[in-house]
Amino acid sequence: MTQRRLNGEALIDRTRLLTFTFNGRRYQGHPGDTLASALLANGVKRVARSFKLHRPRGIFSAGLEEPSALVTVGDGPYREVNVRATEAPLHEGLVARSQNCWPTVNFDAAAALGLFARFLPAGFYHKTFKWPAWGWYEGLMRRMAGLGRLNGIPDPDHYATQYHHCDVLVIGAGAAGLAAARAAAAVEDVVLLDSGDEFGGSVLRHELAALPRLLLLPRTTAMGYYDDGLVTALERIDEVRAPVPRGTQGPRQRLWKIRAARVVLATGAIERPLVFSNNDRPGIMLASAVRTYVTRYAVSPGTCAVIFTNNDSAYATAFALHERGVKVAAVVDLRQQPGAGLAARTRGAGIALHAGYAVVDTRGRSALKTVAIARCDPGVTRLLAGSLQWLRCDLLCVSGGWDPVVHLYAQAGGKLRFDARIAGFVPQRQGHRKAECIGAAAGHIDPPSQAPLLPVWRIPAWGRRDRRSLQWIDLAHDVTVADIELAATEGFRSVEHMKRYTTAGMAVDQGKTSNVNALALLGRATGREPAQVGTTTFRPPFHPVAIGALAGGRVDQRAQRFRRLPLQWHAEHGGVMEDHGGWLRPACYLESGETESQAIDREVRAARSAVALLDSSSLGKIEVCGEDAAQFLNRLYVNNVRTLEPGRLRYGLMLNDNGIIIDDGVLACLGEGRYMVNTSSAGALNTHFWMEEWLQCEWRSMRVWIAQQTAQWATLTLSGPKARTVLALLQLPVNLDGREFPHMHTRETEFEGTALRLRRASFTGELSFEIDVPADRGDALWCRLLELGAPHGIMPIGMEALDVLRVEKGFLEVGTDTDGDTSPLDVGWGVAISKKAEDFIGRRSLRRPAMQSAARLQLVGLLPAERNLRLPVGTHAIGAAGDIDGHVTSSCVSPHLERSVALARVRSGSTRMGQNVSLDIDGGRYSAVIGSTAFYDPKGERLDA
Amino acid sequence: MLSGSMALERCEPRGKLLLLGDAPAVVKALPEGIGIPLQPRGVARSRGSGTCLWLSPTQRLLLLATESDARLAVARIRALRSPDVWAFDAGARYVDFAVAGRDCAAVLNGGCSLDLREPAFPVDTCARTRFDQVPVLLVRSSPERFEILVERPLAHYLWLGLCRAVNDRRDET
Amino acid sequence: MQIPCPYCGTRDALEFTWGGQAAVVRPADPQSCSDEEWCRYLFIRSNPRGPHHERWCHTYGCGQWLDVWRDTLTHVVEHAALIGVPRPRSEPSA
Amino acid sequence: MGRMAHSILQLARHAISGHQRWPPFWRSPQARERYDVLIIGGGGHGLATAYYLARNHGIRRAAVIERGWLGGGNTGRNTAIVRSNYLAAPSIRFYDFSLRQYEGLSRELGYNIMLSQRGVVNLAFSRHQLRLMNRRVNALRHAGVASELLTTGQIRRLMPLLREQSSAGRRLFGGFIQRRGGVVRHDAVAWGYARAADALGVDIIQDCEVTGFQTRNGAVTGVETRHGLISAPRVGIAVAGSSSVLAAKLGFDLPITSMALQAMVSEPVKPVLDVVLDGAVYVSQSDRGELVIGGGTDVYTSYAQRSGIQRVEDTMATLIDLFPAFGRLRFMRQWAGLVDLTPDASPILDSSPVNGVCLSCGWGTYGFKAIPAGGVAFAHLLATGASHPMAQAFSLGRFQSGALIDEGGSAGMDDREPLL
Repeated sequence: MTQRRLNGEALIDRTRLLTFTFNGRRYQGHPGDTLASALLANGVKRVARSFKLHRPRGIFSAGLEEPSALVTVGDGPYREVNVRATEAPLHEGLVARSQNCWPTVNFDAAAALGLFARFLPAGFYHKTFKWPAWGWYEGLMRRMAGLGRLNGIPDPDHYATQYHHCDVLVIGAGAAGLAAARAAAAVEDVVLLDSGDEFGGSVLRHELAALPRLLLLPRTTAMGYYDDGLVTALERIDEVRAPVPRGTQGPRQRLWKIRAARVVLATGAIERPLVFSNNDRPGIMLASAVRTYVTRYAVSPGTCAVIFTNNDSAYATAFALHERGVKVAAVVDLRQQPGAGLAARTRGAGIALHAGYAVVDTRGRSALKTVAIARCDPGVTRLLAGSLQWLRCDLLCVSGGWDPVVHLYAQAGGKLRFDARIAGFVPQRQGHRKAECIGAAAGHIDPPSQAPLLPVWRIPAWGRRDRRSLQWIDLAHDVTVADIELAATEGFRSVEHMKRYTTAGMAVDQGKTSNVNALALLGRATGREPAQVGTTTFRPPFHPVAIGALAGGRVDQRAQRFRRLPLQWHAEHGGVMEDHGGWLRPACYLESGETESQAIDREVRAARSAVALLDSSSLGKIEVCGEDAAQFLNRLYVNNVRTLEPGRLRYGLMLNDNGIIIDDGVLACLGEGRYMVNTSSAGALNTHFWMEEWLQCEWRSMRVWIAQQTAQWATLTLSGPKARTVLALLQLPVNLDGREFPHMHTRETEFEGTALRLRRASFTGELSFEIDVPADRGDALWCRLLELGAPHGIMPIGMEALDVLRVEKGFLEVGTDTDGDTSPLDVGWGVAISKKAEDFIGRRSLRRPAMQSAARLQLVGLLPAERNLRLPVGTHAIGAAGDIDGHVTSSCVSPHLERSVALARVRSGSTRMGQNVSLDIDGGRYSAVIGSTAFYDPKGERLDA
Repeated sequence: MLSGSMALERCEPRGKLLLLGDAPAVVKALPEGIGIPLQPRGVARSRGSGTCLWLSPTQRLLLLATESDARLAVARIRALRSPDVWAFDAGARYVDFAVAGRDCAAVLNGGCSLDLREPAFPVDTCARTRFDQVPVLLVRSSPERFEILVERPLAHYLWLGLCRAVNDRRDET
Repeated sequence: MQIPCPYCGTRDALEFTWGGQAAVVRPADPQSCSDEEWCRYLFIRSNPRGPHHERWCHTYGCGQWLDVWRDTLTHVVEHAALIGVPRPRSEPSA
Repeated sequence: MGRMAHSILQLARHAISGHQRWPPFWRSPQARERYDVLIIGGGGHGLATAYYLARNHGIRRAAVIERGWLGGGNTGRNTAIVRSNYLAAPSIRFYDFSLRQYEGLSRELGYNIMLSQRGVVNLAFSRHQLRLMNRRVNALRHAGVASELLTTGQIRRLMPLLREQSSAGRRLFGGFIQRRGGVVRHDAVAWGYARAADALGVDIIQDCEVTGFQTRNGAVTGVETRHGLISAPRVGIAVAGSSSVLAAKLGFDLPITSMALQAMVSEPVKPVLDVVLDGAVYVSQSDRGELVIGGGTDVYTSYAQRSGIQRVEDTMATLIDLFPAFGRLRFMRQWAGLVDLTPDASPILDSSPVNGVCLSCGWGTYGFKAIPAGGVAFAHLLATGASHPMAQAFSLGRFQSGALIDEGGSAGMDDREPLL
């Protein structure tokens, strides 16, 4: 394999060799190489196949704008697809291969598509594949599409996120950026980031590193400009080393979120290619890219070069090649008059200069072999007959001018204007403080041209044959001049329409080298100037970002933010921890060899026959205090709170102003102007938020203070006939006798020197004590109770057992037996409400006709005819007319009633007691009787005990 | 845990007292010698008798040496029976972490969007904000040390996040 | 997006919770107002394209509800104040 | 509709002639002085309405006026998912009618909208969610819409790369699928309807912003535009997120809030996801190979069709928690649509307080899947003045009567952030 490494200085370390493989073959390169430069150094021309037609493609650029050379890099879990060979730094053992081709990049079966290219214009699939249905063809299409193949293995690397504040953020460390950063760093905090890591070379970089107020971010690419000047940038930390096992290293990449008072965009410009027939062969490259390979990597991408340009900048490439001893066959300049000095210097170097000529065609099946040039008129509208000649060359360096990188400027809301000087879009105004473009990004391309650039969007084809379908605009998506013109013909005049119809600029490179050519040609086809056509929206990110980098640290154990109970005990004792309203709580405790349903059944029986211990710590605990506390709560809850005496509890329903139940809980009056509100676990945060909103925004004169104390307390619930017996063993200074301390009362006391609160409230239907102690004492008390209760058959129970117990008892659960359409009238609260004099949130809404309708779904109990048939929650009741008659909201097979029971919302259910409903379970019909929800201990003797 | 120049630790439990009420009333209710911050984000350090943090116009958090101190203070203020000052024991509500070292601000910026440069966030400033998805209370106790108070149910989640933030800076040190 | 909290200073919007249009007046006596008036209070909103007067809560900060004047097209926050504190004259009025 | 039918033969014929003689999809007519019906908004809904006005009601003196370029709003900014797996009976009926129209649309319009019925899957991460799904499946089955509960094993086979249990404690309990659900090439829907409406004589006028309305004693008489006054006795407004802006010009407010709905795509890869995932995160893989990801809405009023970074981070964190193998795949482009949300997340298809003006709005995040049904129903409303039978629940009056349609399923209040 030919070595194309040149002599002369370069930014690679020639003293060291790195071995890598591409498509299974071993090659060598040097530290400092990219995969692209190393491949070129080894004479590898064909590296990829195009997206749609699978045409052979080579390396086109030397940077992140690369449209063609996308490869798969790495193996096993580290495999990364669609990597731009021009961006991938070479490291020892690097493994890369071509993608989107079969069996090999050199012989790709799918390339046969090329034969049908003319039948596959933009949007062809919309005009075909309708019979019998798209689905018949889609599978094939899907397999053809896509580029790389994911390995399907979880990403072993991790990613960091970093906020940063500074006075000035400078993006791009070219000459302009360096100058701006150095000047500012004298007096302000400055960040200077660049996609590379030179920072003007080792000397200057040393100097910069010494500046205390300057932070250098190498290998960092700015991604997006968001509201209020938040700039995101991706730092590629590990790309210079071979992959290493997870955890043994720092993060692979870091997503920076930088807030700067001033953002300076020194993002430079990207060279634009020229559009001519067969302009996509391997060996055809951007002139500036060739210059980079020669001067930076000491690589010549070819042995004999032709330069094709419409501006002065490409001459530098001719001279660079010439100086390093690479043959330059000719410079072909579309302009009749190139810059005088340049013309002389070119001829002086013995390079043929064809001014007023154009490259009109190329040949070379696997890679470029010859180019055809022809004389053109000054406007390059036609070619002069008889002027055609073929030049042998294996490298064609093209330059159509430069497009400033204005993506972030545009994202910042900056407006663009078309600058005829460079035939590209530049920032409309300077001194945009939020995001100011300087240097090439502002359209100041240097060295300034001696002779002006000649804007030519498309070179006429030689001969009569129509070649527009071989004149490539977007190499990444195989979009041709023909496609653009087809879009125009079919009426897609808007640049956004053209983009969507032809998919130009929608590939992984986001059209960095093709957008301006595409919109200018659309303009030509629709009789408009580029300025009138305008650009498409510059959407973030500027350059694609690994999804993992955006997820940052929110992976694995930190993927979800669950709240944890203060007790660690559960998980260590068979507790099956599950998400309950954002808290991880035990569903049940599995004993060896037990199924979940057996465990749940065991726990339920314990609660009914002996005593159960439940961790209710997630129960909301909100303290509401102040002179107006009672009035405040009275407005927020359906219930009458004014009549609640100290030491007493009352169940409460809370509505939104639309009359819908949003939470329930137990209100405790702890003393004069002192209330404790126990909300549902899921409702603790919302209810507190809700209270503050009303207090701060609506009732600002009220003297009320609210403290969210949920996290301060652990709540342990003793429930069951023996609850009192076990609690008594704690020997609290409280008389637990049922007459002294009845149901729905509360007491405050002390236990072992810390505060302790008792509530006689029950969600199980059994005699229950809710015990609050400071959260850090929860574990100790829990273990103590288990110990004391052991002789009495105490048993920890989980949420599923609790669910069975409360369903047996017919207690509703907000969000389960109610939904976004349930009012208190629908759950039997009409009478209670009518007794309350004052207004409360949501009351007015209950008077609206739809809320009063007799046909609403109302909560009732159901007793299935088949005693052991557990009704699946969500089962529907079907009316005589086949209409929906309601649905089951909660259900269980009650161990104590030894039959199936359920809660359901049934159409006008409250008026249908004793009637049957017909239930539909997977098409089968079952009958059940409507009844009260209180299946178990309807008189409440057990909890009043 | 330790990493490079960074130290991340869980602090010893201490007494915490949540004070609700307008500043003048609260000052009146507190014993002599205990000052409270009047300015937003302020921290008031009283000789011997702990530190008081500004949480909101009507909320302050008093940090005391021991939990019994806090309980006594609660009892004392309750005894005043003032309808305008309310005190609650918050000793078990929060868990305290501390991150110390040259990069402590940068570590916190691994999950917190605040400008923690010293001019913007000097010593004896506190702020309620968020670290990733977690509400936290930051206190800068010295140029190279922050205390982070978090509610107990999310303390574990936050700890994982802080460890991560420290680790993520290994390539820096 | 950032919001200048009068207590905590300028903070990232992700510390705040949006509360909808500000100064929606709840009828003094809901029971005496018509379904139409009640509907207007509950649901009808101005939803302007441009300057908007909204209510935001600094949930992750001081927990205070604020009056915020924000442009819904540019997301630029022109002013934020405590609920009920009138907006300075100098500000362009929303 | 001779020139309507695109076909492979036609494609071949044009290939010979180098694709230079394809007819334009639509004319670019000058606005006439008056129309029988004027539709504001050249998105999917407006264009479909125009098509059905002409096809179902023979009203061809109609025009669609569009501020920008047609299909440039939410029609071109959504995640292109079509499904009818709703909960409330009126919604199921309406959206399933829509899906059935989609199933025949390619042939009806003679234009392949690339409907891919690969199945829409919802996942349950708690027993509670799974129970709610069973209610939904039964509601659907009762309405004659096929859908099934899925076991974790079935889900594993449908999505091999899905991680069922995270070390954080998230656990998969099951899910359900509507197999007829899927995705459509979104732009093609707008283009197909526009082409068909144009062929029936409807004028489609782009770059024509509405500046005001002309009314006489409470009735609309015309619309003022950048191109001058256009008279019409009946005006249909189908402008999604901009509904309130036009309503304000007519002197009334709506129960609508406009918000930015985020979406993003990844780089293209070979097939890795063969169904549409809905729920924790909205994701499907396009025929080009890109993952198309729905990012949820930013919860505040916004008319900026611009997206923040926070949403993207949240969405991607959820995505790779479910699919850790996507971690090294790159996200390529993000954008935002402008959605018009009502308090009950259900649309408004009704006449307005101004005589002659009808509203099709409040589509929120469901607009795209509703296009065909929305078009049929809105055309019916504009043509007959009466609301279409399947759209009667979507009246403006429901906000007064309280007959809201609970699609949110939420208990009235969205999840708030915690206060420390």
